[in-house]
Parts: sequence; C-alpha cells; structure tokens
Amino acid sequence: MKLLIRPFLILWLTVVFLTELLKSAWKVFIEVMTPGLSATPRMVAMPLDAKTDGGITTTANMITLTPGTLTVDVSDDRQYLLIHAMWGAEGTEAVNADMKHNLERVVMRALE
Amino acid sequence: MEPSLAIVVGILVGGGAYLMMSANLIRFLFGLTLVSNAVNLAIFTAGRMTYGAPSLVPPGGKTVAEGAANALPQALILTAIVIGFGLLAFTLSLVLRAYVTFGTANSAEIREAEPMPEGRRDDSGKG
Amino acid sequence: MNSLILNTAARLMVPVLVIFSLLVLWRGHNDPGGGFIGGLLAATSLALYEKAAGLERTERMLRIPPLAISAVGLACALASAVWGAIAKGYVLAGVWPLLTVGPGGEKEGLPVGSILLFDLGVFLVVVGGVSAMLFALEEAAVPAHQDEQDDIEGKD
Amino acid sequence: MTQTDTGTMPAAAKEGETAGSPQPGIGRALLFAPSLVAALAFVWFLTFLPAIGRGEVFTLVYPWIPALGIEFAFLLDGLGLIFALLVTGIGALIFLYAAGYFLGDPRAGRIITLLFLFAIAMLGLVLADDVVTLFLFWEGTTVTSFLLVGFDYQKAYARRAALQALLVTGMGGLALLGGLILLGDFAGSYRLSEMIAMGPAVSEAAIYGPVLALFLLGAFTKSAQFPFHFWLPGAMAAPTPVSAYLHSATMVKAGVYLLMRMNPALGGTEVWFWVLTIFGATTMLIGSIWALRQTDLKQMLAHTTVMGLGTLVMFIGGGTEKAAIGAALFLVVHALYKAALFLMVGCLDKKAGTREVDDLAGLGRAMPITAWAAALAAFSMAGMIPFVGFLGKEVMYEASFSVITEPVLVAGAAYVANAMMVAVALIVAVGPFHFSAPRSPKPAMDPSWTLWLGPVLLAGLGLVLGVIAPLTGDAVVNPVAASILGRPVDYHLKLWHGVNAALIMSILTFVLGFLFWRTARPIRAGLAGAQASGLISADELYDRVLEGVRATAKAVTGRLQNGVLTSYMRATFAALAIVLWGAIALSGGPRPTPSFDLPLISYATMAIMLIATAAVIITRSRLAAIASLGAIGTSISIIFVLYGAIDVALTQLMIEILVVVFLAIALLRLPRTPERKGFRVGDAGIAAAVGLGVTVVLISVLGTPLDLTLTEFFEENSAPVAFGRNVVNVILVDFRALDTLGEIAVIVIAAIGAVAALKAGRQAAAKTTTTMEPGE
Amino acid sequence: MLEGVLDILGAVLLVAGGAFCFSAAVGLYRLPDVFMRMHASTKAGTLGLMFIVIAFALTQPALDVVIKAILVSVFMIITAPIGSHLVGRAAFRTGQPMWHRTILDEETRRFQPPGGLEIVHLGDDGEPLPDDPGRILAASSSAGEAPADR
Amino acid sequence: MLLAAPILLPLATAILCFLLRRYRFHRILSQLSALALIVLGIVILLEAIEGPVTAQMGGWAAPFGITLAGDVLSGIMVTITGLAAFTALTYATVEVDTATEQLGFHALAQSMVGGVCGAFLTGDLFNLYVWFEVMLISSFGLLVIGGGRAQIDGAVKYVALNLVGTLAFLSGVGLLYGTAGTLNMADLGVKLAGRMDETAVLGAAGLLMFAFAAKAALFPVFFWLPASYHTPAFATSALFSALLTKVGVYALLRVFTLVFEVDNPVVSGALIGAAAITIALGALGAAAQDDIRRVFSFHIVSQIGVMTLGLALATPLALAGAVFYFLHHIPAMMGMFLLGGIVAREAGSERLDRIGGLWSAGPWLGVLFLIPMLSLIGIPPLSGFWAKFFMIRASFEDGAFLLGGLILVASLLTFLYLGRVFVAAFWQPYPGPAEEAPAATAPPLQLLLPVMVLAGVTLAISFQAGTLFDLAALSATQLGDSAPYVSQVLRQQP
Amino acid sequence: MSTLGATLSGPLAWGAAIAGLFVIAGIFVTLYRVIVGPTLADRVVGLDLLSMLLTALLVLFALAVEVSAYLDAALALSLVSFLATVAFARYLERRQDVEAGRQEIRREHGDA
Ligand code: NA
Ligand code: NA
Repeated sequence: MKLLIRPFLILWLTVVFLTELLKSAWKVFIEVMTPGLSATPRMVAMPLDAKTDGGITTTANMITLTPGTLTVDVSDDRQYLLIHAMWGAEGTEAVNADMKHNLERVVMRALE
Repeated sequence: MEPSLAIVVGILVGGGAYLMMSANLIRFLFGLTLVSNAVNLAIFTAGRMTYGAPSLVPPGGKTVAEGAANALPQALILTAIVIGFGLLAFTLSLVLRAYVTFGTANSAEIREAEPMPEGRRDDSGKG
Repeated sequence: MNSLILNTAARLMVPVLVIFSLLVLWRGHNDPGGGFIGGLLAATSLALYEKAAGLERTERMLRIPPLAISAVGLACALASAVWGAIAKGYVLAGVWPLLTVGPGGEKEGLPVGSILLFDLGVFLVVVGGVSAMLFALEEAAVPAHQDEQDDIEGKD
Repeated sequence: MTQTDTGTMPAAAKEGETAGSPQPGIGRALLFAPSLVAALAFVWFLTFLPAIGRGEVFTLVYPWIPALGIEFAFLLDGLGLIFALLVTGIGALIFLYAAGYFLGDPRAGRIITLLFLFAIAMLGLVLADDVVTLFLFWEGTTVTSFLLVGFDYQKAYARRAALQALLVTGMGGLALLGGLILLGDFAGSYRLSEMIAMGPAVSEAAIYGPVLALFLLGAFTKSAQFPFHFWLPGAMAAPTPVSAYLHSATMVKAGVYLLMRMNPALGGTEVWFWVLTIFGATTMLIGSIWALRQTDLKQMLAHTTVMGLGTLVMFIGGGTEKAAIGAALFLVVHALYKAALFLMVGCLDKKAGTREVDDLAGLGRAMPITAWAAALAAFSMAGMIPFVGFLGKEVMYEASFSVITEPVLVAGAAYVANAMMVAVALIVAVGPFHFSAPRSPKPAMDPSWTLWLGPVLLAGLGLVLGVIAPLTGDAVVNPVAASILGRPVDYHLKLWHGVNAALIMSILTFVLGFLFWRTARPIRAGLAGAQASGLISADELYDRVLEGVRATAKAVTGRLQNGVLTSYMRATFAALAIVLWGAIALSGGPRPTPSFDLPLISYATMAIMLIATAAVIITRSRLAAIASLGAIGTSISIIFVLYGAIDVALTQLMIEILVVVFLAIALLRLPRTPERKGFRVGDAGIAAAVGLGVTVVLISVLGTPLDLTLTEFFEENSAPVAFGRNVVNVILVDFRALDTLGEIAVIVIAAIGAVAALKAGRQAAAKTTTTMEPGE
Repeated sequence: MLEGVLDILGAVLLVAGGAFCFSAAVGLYRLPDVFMRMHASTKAGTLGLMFIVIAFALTQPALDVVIKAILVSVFMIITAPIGSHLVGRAAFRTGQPMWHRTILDEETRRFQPPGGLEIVHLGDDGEPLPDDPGRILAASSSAGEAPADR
Repeated sequence: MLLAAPILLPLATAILCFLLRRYRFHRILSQLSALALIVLGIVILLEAIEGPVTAQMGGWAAPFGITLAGDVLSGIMVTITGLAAFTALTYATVEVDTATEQLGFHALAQSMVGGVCGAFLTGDLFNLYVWFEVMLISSFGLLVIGGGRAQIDGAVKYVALNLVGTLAFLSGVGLLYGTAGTLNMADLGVKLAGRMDETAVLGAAGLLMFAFAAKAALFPVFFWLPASYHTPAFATSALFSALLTKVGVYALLRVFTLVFEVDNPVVSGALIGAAAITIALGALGAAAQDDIRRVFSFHIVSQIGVMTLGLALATPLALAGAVFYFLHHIPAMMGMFLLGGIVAREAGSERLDRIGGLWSAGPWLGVLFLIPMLSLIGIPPLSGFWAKFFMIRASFEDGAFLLGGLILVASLLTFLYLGRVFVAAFWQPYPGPAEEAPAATAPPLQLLLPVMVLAGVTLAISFQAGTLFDLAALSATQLGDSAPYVSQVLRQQP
Repeated sequence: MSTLGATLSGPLAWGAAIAGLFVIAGIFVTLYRVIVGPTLADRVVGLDLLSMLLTALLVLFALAVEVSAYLDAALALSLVSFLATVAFARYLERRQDVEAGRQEIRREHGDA
C-alpha cells in the first residue's frame, strides 16, 4: 500500500518544497532589496524525528531551501539539527514548529 | 579577430610572470596557473575563433554548419590544458614535498643543491 | 569531513555521476564529451566521494590502485595504436570491425573499434591519474594526527 | 722565498725510491724490449742518412677524412730525420737506463710504457706532414708528458707540476691548432709540405699576423720560451730518465722543431726576426742566470735547457744560412750533452744519494765511469775542442756576426750564454768528482751498465761527431739547415778554421765562464736575495694567473648561478622580454588596427578575469587568491563557450576546479603566505614587458589571414570517413591521436612523479615527525 | 500562438530568475554575517538559476534540453543546501564572526567542539565590535586572535 | 610502424615496468627495450641514408595527420638514445635502490626515452611540443624520485625554470598556427618561406628559440642545469646529460632549418650571441666548481654553446660539426658522469677536496677515466678533437675567427677543470681517514660494463671519424636543404 | 553592443538580455565578497554563488544563441563548483588543526 502511494507522496513533497522554495527566495528578495534589515537571526537546535540517512539528509536540505532557515549541522548523535533562522524573534518553538509541520512530516511520510 | 582577448592574454601573462618571479613558491604556483591559462587563451585567440556554433556535424550531415568554430585550435588547447594540468599538479606536489623537506615554501631558503658560498654545508645531505 | 549529509548525498550522486561519465565517453565521438571530459567527470566524482567518505574507503571501493588504472589506460591507447597498424597498416588508424558502410555512406552496426578503445584509454588514464594525484596529495597534506582525530570523531 | 706544501718542488726532492716487489722474470725481460725496438728504429733511420743527404724526401700517406682533405701523412726529410734519430737513439739509451733505474720497482712497467708511448708520439710529431697528424702527435706528447711529470703523484709538487705542464703546453697546443687550421684554410691544403711550399706568400697574406702569433704561442710554450719558461724546471718533478728524454732532448724541442719546420713559410720577416730574437735571447739569459741560482744539479740542468732552447729560438730567428746551420748544429750538440748530463745526475742521485751540489765532492775515484761520462759531456757543453760543442760554439758566433739586423745583440747574448754553459759544465763535471775529499750522503759507487751506458755513449758521441766534423756537417747538419731554410745548403763544417773572430770569442768565453764558476757561490747568494726581495717569478705569475682565472670564474659564476631561484626566474623572464621585443623591433609586416565589437557578456567575462588577476596579485588571503584563480579559469571556459568551443570549455572547467581543489588540499599543509615585501618594481617591469610583448605579437598574428585548409579537411572527413560528428573529438582521437597519446602519457607520468614525490616526502617526514602513528 | 505565450512566459521567468540571482548577490553584499549571507545565496541563487533553466526548457522544448534542465535543477537543489551546510558547519565550528544580534539557544551547546569556542561579534557595519561582551558559548578562556583571514 | 616503434616501445615498456611487481623484470625489460631501440635507430638510419622516410599516423595524409619523419639525424639520435638508455639503466641496476624502483624509476626512465624519441622523429610542431612535455615530466619525476634534500632543491629550480620554457614553446606553436594555419613542420617551412620579417613569424620564432634554448641550457636560460644535474642518482644525471639538452639543440637544429630560416640575420645573430656567451660562461662556471658533477654540468653548458654555434653558422661544415658533436658528446659525457659516479662511490664523496687515492686503488679505472676525459678536452684522435676541429674550422671558414678562438680558449679551460678532476680523484692522496680510503676492489660489473661500453663507443667514434663525418655531412646536407624532406612529407598520399 | 550576442529575437531575447544584465551585475557584486572577504567563510560562500551565477550566465547564453549543447557546460559547472565548495569547506574546517601541525614542522626545522 505504502509502495503504491509513495510516488504521490514524493510528488506532494516536491510540490510543497517548490512552493516553500519560492516563498523563501521571495522573502530573501524582499529583505535584501528593501532598505533596512528586519532580520532577527537565531541559532536553534531542532530535535530530529527522521532517523534514516536519507530522511535526515532530505529534511536538512529542505530546511535550508525553505524560508528563513538554514541547516548548519547534524549532531553526532543524529538527534538534533543545528539551524540558523533569519527571523527567529518569535522564539525557538515557533521556528521548530514551522519546520516540523511543513517539512519533516512530509519528508518522513514520503521517505521513511 | 579579437584584439581585446589579446590584451587580456597580455595582462594574464604579465600578472602570472610577476607572480612566478616571487620567492614564495605558493605565489609561484598561482603565477604558473595564470600563465598556463593565458597561453591557452593565446592559442585560442591566434586560432581566430569566431563567435559561433560548436564544431559538431548535425546527425546525418556531411560537414559542420556554416560558421562553426575552428576545431583544430580547440583540439590543441584541449591537449594543452590537460598537459598543463599534469605539469601543475606535479609542481604542486613538488612544492609540498619541498615544504615537508625544508620546512619552508620560500625558495630563497631552499639552498641545498647550491649552498651559500661561505655558509654552512650539510655533509649528510647529498642524496 | 564526516558529514552525514554529504555522505548520504555522495552515496546517491557518485554512482549516477560515474555512469553519466561513461555515457559522456560513449557519446563523445558525436556530441560534446569524450575520453577527457568523461574521465574528468569520473575523476571529479571520485574526488567528491573521497571528500565525503575519506581516502581509505575510496581506495577500498576502487580496489585497483589508481596509478594502475591509468597505466592500463595508456596500455589501451597503445593497443589501439598497434591495432590500427596491424589492421590498416597505419599506426593509430581507426578500425571499426562492427561497422559497415553502405554505398550511400550510411552506417550500420555499432561504432565500436580501435578509436573507442583509444578513447577508453584516455578515460582510464584521466580517471586514474587524477585520482592518484589527488589521493597522494590528500595523504601528504593532511598530517597524521589529523587522521587520528578523524578516527575519534568519525563514525561515518 | 719560503717553501710551502702547496706544490712547489722541494729543492732536493727524492724520486723513484719507493721500494716494491721485484719484477718477475718475463716482466723484467719485457722492460728491456722498448730499448731494443728503439735501437732497431734508430738503425733503420740511419739507413736513410745517405739518401737524405742527397736531398731526397720520403713520404707516407693514408687517407683519413677525405671529405675534408685530412690525411694520415708523414714526410721524412733532413729535419725530420735528425729528430727521428735523436728520438730513437737517445730513446734506446734512456729506455735501457730507465729499465735499470726502476729495476725492482713495481712502477717500472708503467713508466717504460709511458716513455715508449711518448717516443711514438714524438716520432710522429717530427715526421707528420698533415696538420691533424701533427697535432695528434703534438697533443700525444702533451698527454704523455702530463702523465710522466705526475708520475710521483703522491707528491703535491708533482701533481702541481703535471697540471702546470698540461695547462701551459695545452694552451700552446690549442693555439697551434688554431694556427694550423687558419693556415691550412689559407693554403687550401692541410699538408705541411704544401703550406711550406707557399713560402713568402704566407707572410704577405692578411692572416699572417694571427697565424704567426698562434704558431709562436704553440712553439714558445712547448719549448719553454720566456714567459712560459717556468714550467720546465717544475717538470723536473718527473723521474730523471723522463727529464733527460722529454725535458732536455726531445719534447721541449718540439717547439723548436715547429719553428724550424715553418721557417720557410712564416720566417724571413721583420717581425719573425725580432720576436724570435728577443724572446730567444731573453729566455737564454733568464735560463743561464737562474741556472747559477740552483743547488740541485737537476734543476741547474733544467735551467740550462731553458737557456739552450732560447739559443735555438734566437738562431732560428736569425734568418741567415749560418744561423740555420748554427741552430741545426746546436740542436744536436745540446741533445747529446744534456741527455748525458741528466743521466749522469740520475746516477749520482741513485748511487751517491743526493743531487745537491754542495753535498757532493771528490767522488771521481768511487764512481770513475760516471765521472768520465760527466767530463766528456761537460767538455762538449763547454765547447772544448775537438768536441762537437766546440763546433757548435764556433758556428754560433759566426752566425751571430752574419745576422743582418742586430749582430751585436745576438753575439752579446750568445757570449753570455756560452760563458754560462762553461760555468755550469765546470760545476757539474768538476765539483762532485774532483779536487776535494770524497763527500756524499751514502757510500758512492758506479751504477750497473744499464745506467752508465747511456751517458757514456752520448757523451762519447759528442766527441766522435766533433772529430768527424765534415761528415757531421754534410750528413747531419746541412740537411737540417736545408729544411729550415727551405733550400739546399752548401756549407762545410770544419773543426779548425784558423784564428778568427769566432775563435777569439771562444777563448773569451772560457775566461768569462771560469770567472762565473769561481764566483758561483756569491752569485747564487745574490740571486737568492733578489728572489727573496719579492721579485716575482714567472712561476708565481702562473699561480696568480690561475688564481685569477679561478677567482674570475667564481665571481662570474657566483653572480649568475647564485642558487637563488628568483634571480634565475628574473633573468629568464627578462630574456623572454628581450626576445619578444627584439623580434617586434626587428620585424615589420601587418600590424592591424584593433577593433572592439563584442557583446557585453564577453567584456563582462574579461572584466571578471582582470579583476580576479589583480586580486590574485594583491590579496594576502590565499583562499581569495585560489578563489580568484577559479574565477579566472571559469571565465576562460565561459569565453570558450561564447566562441563555440564547448569541449574545451568543459575540459577547462573541470580541470580548473580540480586545480583549485588540489591547491586547497595542498594549502592545508603549506604555510601562510608571509607578508609581502612590498611591490617588486623591477619584476613588475619585466612582467609587464613580457605581457605587452605577447599582446603585440598576438595582435600581429591576428593581422595575417588564417589558412583554414586543415580545419576544412577535418570538418569534411570527420563524419563520413572517421565516423564521428564531434570534430574536436575526432581530431583528438583519430586525426591527431598521436598528440593525445603523448598527452595521456604525460598524465600517467605526472601522476607517477607526483606520487613518488609525495610518498617519499611522507616517508621522509615520518622519520622526523614524533606524532606519527606507529605502522603509518 | 502557444509559442508566443511560451516566449512571453519564458521572458518573464528569465527576468525573474535574473532578478533573484541579482538579489542573491546583493544579499551577499548587504547581510552582515556569513550565516545570513548563506541564506541569500542558497535560496535566491538556486531559485534564480532554476527559473532561467526552466525558461530554457519551456522555450526550446527538445528532449535533451528538458533532460538537461531537470538535471541542472535537481543538481542545484541537492548540492546548494549541502554546500551551505558544509560551509556553515565549518564556520560555526571554527568560530567565525557572527552578527551581534544573533541569539544562540542553549541547546546549540551540543554542536560546539569539546573545548568550546569563542565567537566574535560583528556590528551592523560588518566590523567586529570593539568592546564585545562576547557570547562565549562554552568555557574557553584563551583569547585567540581574530580568525579573519587577513 | 618502424618510425613509431621507438616511441611506442619505450612507452609500452614503461607500462609493463609499472604494472609488474618484480623489480628484476623492470631491469631486464628496461635494458632489452633500450637495446631494441639501438637496433631500431640503426634501421632508421640505414633507410634514411637513401633519403628521409616518413609515416603518417592514422593513415591521414600530411599536413592533416601527424607525420613521423626519419632522416639521418633522427636515426643517429634514436640510436644514441638507445645507447644512453642502455648504459644508464644498466648502471642504475646497482645504483638505484629497490624502493626507488618501486616508485616507478624504470617507468619514468622509459617514458623519458619515449618522449625523447618522439621529439627526434616527429615532423609536426605541436606533436614536438607534446613529446617535449613527455620528456620533461618524466625528467621531473626522475629528478625527485627517491630524493634527498639537495635533490628536491635541484628539482624545484629545474621544474620552475623549465616550465617557463615550456609555456613559451606552447605559445610559439599557437602563434605559428595562427600565422600559417598548419602544424606540419615541412608545410610550415613552405608556408613561412620569405616571411621571417613579419612580426608574427619572428615573434613566434623568438618564442620557440627561447623555449629550445631553455631546454638546451643556453645563455641566459641555463641556470636550471647546474642547479640540478648534480643532485639525482648518477645514472639519472648521466641519462639527463645525454638526452635532455640534446633534445633542445636538436629542436633548434630541426625547427630553425626546416621551419624558419636560420640565415636570417636576426636569428643567426641571436643564436651566435647566445652560443658564444654560453661557451664562455659554461667554461668559466666549470672552472669555478669543486664538485665532480658540478664541473661536468657546467661543461655540458659550454659544449651546448659549441653545438648551437654549429647551427648558428649554418654552413654545411658547421651543421655537420654540430651533428658530429652530438655523436661525440653523448657517449663521452655519459661515460664521464658514470665514471664520476664510480669515483664518488669508491671515494665516498663528490667534492674534489674529499676524494683521492684512486690511482693507487686501481690504475685501470684511471685509464678508463682518461678516455672520455681526454675526448672531452679534445685530444686527438679522440672523438672530441674531431668535434672541436670541425667547429673551429667551420668558424674560421666563415670568417668567425673570434668564435673559433673562443672555442679554443674554452678548450684550454677544459684542460684546467677536467685535469683538476682527474688529479683530485686519482693522484691526490685520500684526504680522509686511511681506513675509509678507496680499496683496490673492482666495482660491480653492472657499473663497469656501461662505462666500458661508452668508452668503447667513444674510441670507435674516434677511429671511425671519417665514416661518421661523412654521415654527419650527409645529415647536414639533409638539414641544409630541406626540399627532399618537404617533398617526401607532403607527397599526396598517406 | 548587445548583451549576449543573441541570435534570437522577440520577448525572449529581451528577457534574456535583461536577465543577463542582472546576472552580470550580480557577478561583480559577488566578486567583491570573494575578494574582500573578510572571513574565509565569506569568500567560500561568495565563490559558491559566483559559480552559480556563472552557470546562470551560461544557460542564458545557450538560450540566446539557441545551442543546447552549451547546457552541458552549465551542468558540468554546477557539478565541479559543488566539489570546490566541499573542498573549501573542508579547508576552512581543517585549517586550524593543520596550523598546529605546521608549528611542529617549523620546530623540527628550527626556523619559523
Ligand atoms: Na529554510
Ligand atoms: Na554549488
């Protein structure tokens, strides 16, 4: 069953991802092309649910290409991602929740 | 004809030559890279390359389309690039080796084969 | 580097790239590509793998020492030269045993012959030579205690 | 002057005394074989005397390099014959003497072999009739002389003397070679006889000056003429038989031979007369004065040899028939008594234990044969009647008067020299043997027959030839003089001419000679004082010249080859700039006016390259430099794409990034760029000249039309014949596959070399790095 | 007709792609520290390049063009974040300067090297702050020199 | 196949040497290959006496495909290359240790030989560049392999300076292609006839002259040679002395007779100037040295000047003299280097003030030493005399009395410095402790055999000077009049 | 002077030209970062973007002159530039460790 729907999940993942990428680039565009800096950077450690190499890698990559966040590192125990967020003013939880909701779940559904 | 390329070649050669005259072997390597590139570009320029299409015969065709790039200098440059890479890679290894051996990458301090006239002489050094 | 992310990606990408480089070698007689470009592509991929997985694992994966690969490549090219000399009377002449040319110049069969052997030789030489230099540089440039440190950190 | 151990011969150095295992029987017999061979050759040459006396000439020619007219050619005439007789005759005696002298010495075989080889070379020299043949044997004598002088190679002075003789005579040999080639090319023939046959035509030619200078340099060095006379006393480092043979009788006469031989072609001019007279007279006087300075009998004889050679040269310069006769006669006279005296001194050295004149006295009774030989030779030397030396002196004075230009000068010089010979004869023959109680370092006795036979025969021959003066004149002297003059000679040698000017001069000579003998000690002391007061001798001059050459060589080389890579690179690039700008300055042809019409993307790419180039030079960050290099390489590959060179672009791109990667790896280990020592203006000037030169030449290239025949051939044949549609690839692997073969060989070899360099480096580092893991 | 539409669509994509590319460069220039600069280069750069490639594939829809376009896009999507991850990780581990307004969560401690590290803070002008209180992340007393590659 | 064999055979040997694990096989293969090369060279020589022979690579007609061309000169050079390789590699079997062999010594040596043969046989300018590079990179490898400190220092200078030459060569080829549209040397000669005064042509000629001069070690680009030749193994030094500079002079000879016009006053003036200064500086340099191999190195430089003079004068005799000089110099110089190796091995040093006592240990070695030494000094009838004689005569005939004189003066310095070496090595008492003094035991046969072979060859050349001069003259004729070569290369069939 | 030397015309040519101008401008801005730094990481990020922009330029050119073969170069560039980034990142990370090793070598050779 999972095998059958997996292609669709991957396709969904792609769609989600491309939309996120577009949003993310747009945010950067606005940030740098308008005067002043609105950024409130924050480095956070995000707990990982994905366990496989592929899952972690995909998650990490997608986090980078989506708005405001950038994967810096994976912890040696594979439990955390080190993430640099451009707009982290609302706090760690907000950043994490956004990413978890948008991406990691989709990735895990598609790949794990 | 592309005189602007000729000027670029001259500047690259000049810059590379300046670096190659440096005592710092790393800068020498940089200069070597520059001059190698410049020479390839010189052949390219001398080969009267024109702004145009690649020298490919279309499938089923007999010869290349009109205005295709001159293929011969391309082949020559390709050969030269690869040879230049071999030389550069070897030279790089040598510089590294010289550093491991002498503890310096300054050619002025590498004085074993031709020691200072009045300076110390290493007895054991002869290989 | 011991990056999980890089490792995973490299494991995925490198085989694809190597196959792609062979494709570039094959089609090089008719399209951009050929032994050099294919070889460089493969060498670049190996370099990438080396960066991701480390020298030792890369050497183990290759099995044959890279210098031997490049020597075999040169041997292929020489063999092609002699093949041409024997079959056509001219050193390095193109021999196409599987190709027949019709009266109108149309070609049938596989474009496999001495020229492809030569190009394969070029490919192998480039792959082997570049990798050999890369590995040797890597080995020489990274002092021993570095490797040690890698081992402490490393669980690739 | 203080003796140092740098190689000046100690005054009383011993020679040939190394004890060794005795020769085995056959070896001992073999030692005497050369003597026999030489004796047979002597006899064979004697048979030519009548024919030569009649004016006949014998030739022997083998082709050698026909394309250049070089032959292995010999000619036997009067001059050649007398030299051949001296070489073989004295040779036979000296080989015999040497065999005895070195009996039981393991080096006997070597010295006799070398002496024999020398004899062959000398014989060839005097008989050669071809430029190359002559030079071959000329250099043969130089080399054998080198080896013979350096026979006692353990001694520093012997090594020095050998090298000195090699250099001085080597220099002359090279000059002679130059002269021979010049003259040969002028004459259109390399046959000496044909050159000589040209006669005065040579001295009227433009090349006469250089040819003369070169020949004289050759002759003067070989025959120890001032200022090259110093090597001969040094060469006395050789064992006595060698000195007797090479350095009195034969080799040193090679220069004299050359002058005699070339006289018809080169002589007869003012310059010839003056040069030979002045140098000959100077040599003669220097030789005679310094002969008195010596206490070592061998050294004394060596200096009188210098004097004798000067005399010969002076008379060759004289140019008249009498002068030629005088030279010819004195040649024979000198060879006979001087060889005899040398051998006699060798006997003294061996049997009385020293050659120091002050340590020898009253040995006449203990060594009667030696004493007699000494006396006979000395009589001839002093010019006693009826010895051949008397004839020599008479003719010499006659010749002096006959000289057209400066008879007083010549006669005066001859007078002093002859008086000195009398004095030396007295010192050598009287001092050690007579009028005093016996005194010698070891108990003296006559040597075995092999040692005394030579001196006795040679000295005796001096008497015989004097007695049979007319025969000596007709058979020996006249043919030689004829060769010197290049025309037949009609002169009748007589023992007694009656009382004439020459006889009076002879008597006055004895008086002066006797005075010299009696005052020898004070003269010696005075000379020693002069020497000590810093008068520079030619020998010291030689040292200074040699030091000067070495110092110049070291200075020049040290400046150029200074071991500093940057200075080499600077010179190399400067040379490149000169080549480029030289070519530009000295050429013409199309110089197009540049036009600039390209899309923005081209100029943008070029601008990237220029900015990055500046960055590589200026930046102190190595990573920025590497990154800039990467940017340059990538930009070049974009340019390749813009112009349709996709294959090249792909290759360039990947190679460039590989270079960047390699550099990044290497920089992990390599040290930081040290602070730049400012802008190197000179280097920048050179670099700019090179770069601009390349641009100018490149633009000139662009001004010529390009012939695209090759490219069209490739394009048309690529698909239909070579079965490939990518023309560039087909060129690489088919049309020009040999280039590619070499190129991939370069990659393989570069990889082998790089791995070898780095692996070995790692091994080398492993030896010193303490933090290395075991088993690495 | 379709071709005309595609051409216009392509032109729009091209201009947008170019603009994104340019914005990435501007971001690299304007943003104050390396981490923030990576945001710009990674996201805007990747999308800009993708737009241009897609425009190519739309306007010259030959099979090989489409394949190459997809390859380039996929490749960019895979490699760009990996590159920024590697550079970011190195930058973080070697204590590269960071904008002074950056907040560091406590949990990021686990990503620091065992010896801890000291981070230089950059002011709004991009220059290191003169009297930086320092947000030292872990015990590390040695006052190292500025790691700027000068 | 005949003309390609001297290139393919060493390369194949190199591969085999590299792939084979047994080092004994390396040696045997290496030596056999070198012997085969001698045979190939002689065959080419014999065929070329009738006139140049050519082969078109890939069957593509000239000037489209690459031409290999063998004339008398290339035949001679291939033969000597074989001889040089055989002797040096035989010597190396003892001198070069297994660890170095393991790193690829024989592969490098063989590929250098292949590159050298390629340079001698190719008729294509770009292909010449390629073989130059093969030779160059192999020599780089040989220089650093198994090296100590001095070797690395020498290698750095050697590599750095040679790279400049190589880049100039490549630019020159590129510019020449851009001017004439062809790369075949015969075709280039035809296309460039009468165009020497164009900036493009003269500039390219200048670059090529610079490059070849750098390879030949002419003033002012000879620094690399004395900086490096004394550092590697003696076998390597000897091989270098035989081949590397000669390829540079060969290229000058070939390219400046076939492609350019050497009688152009600018070209000949530059060559004469460079050659004359090289002769002088080389001889002075040798006189200034205190190490055996450094003396030899500068001697090579000086002799390279003389050979180049042969080209610069460009009369038939001068060209023949230059060719004869090759014949003489390679075996004699190699013999000298290898004997220097034996001397250094026996006496334990290369410094003239630290060696000695060898005559007492065995005069036969001294006699052997005298053969190449006297030949290099130019003592008749040894080969070196003839070489010098031809050159001096050629200078005088051309009215260049000063040049002839210069050769003579340089010869005098040769007396000085080679005489010094001989005296130091053989006559001077051993300066070190007596127990370290050279013993009277003979060196291994593998060391003596090559030296004896080379001495034998020198003697053979000496006594066959007439025959060999005829050969050199024939070669000079072929060089001087390139019409037969050109027509043979460009005849319209592959 | 045209921007790309385009062979095509119409809106696409205009679009390509404008995009070309954007990209070229971006390249020079990025070069500033590569050369000026100030940190090594900045340069590496700059180089990464530089190669991305050069890739874009190549694609634009290929589009403008309608030669799809040139896309190969873009593909290759994206591959090798990734390799360069990886190498530089490693250089960044290792440099400091290596600095320690170098001290050792200097000590051995007794000079700084
Ligand atoms: Na993100
Ligand atoms: Na990238």
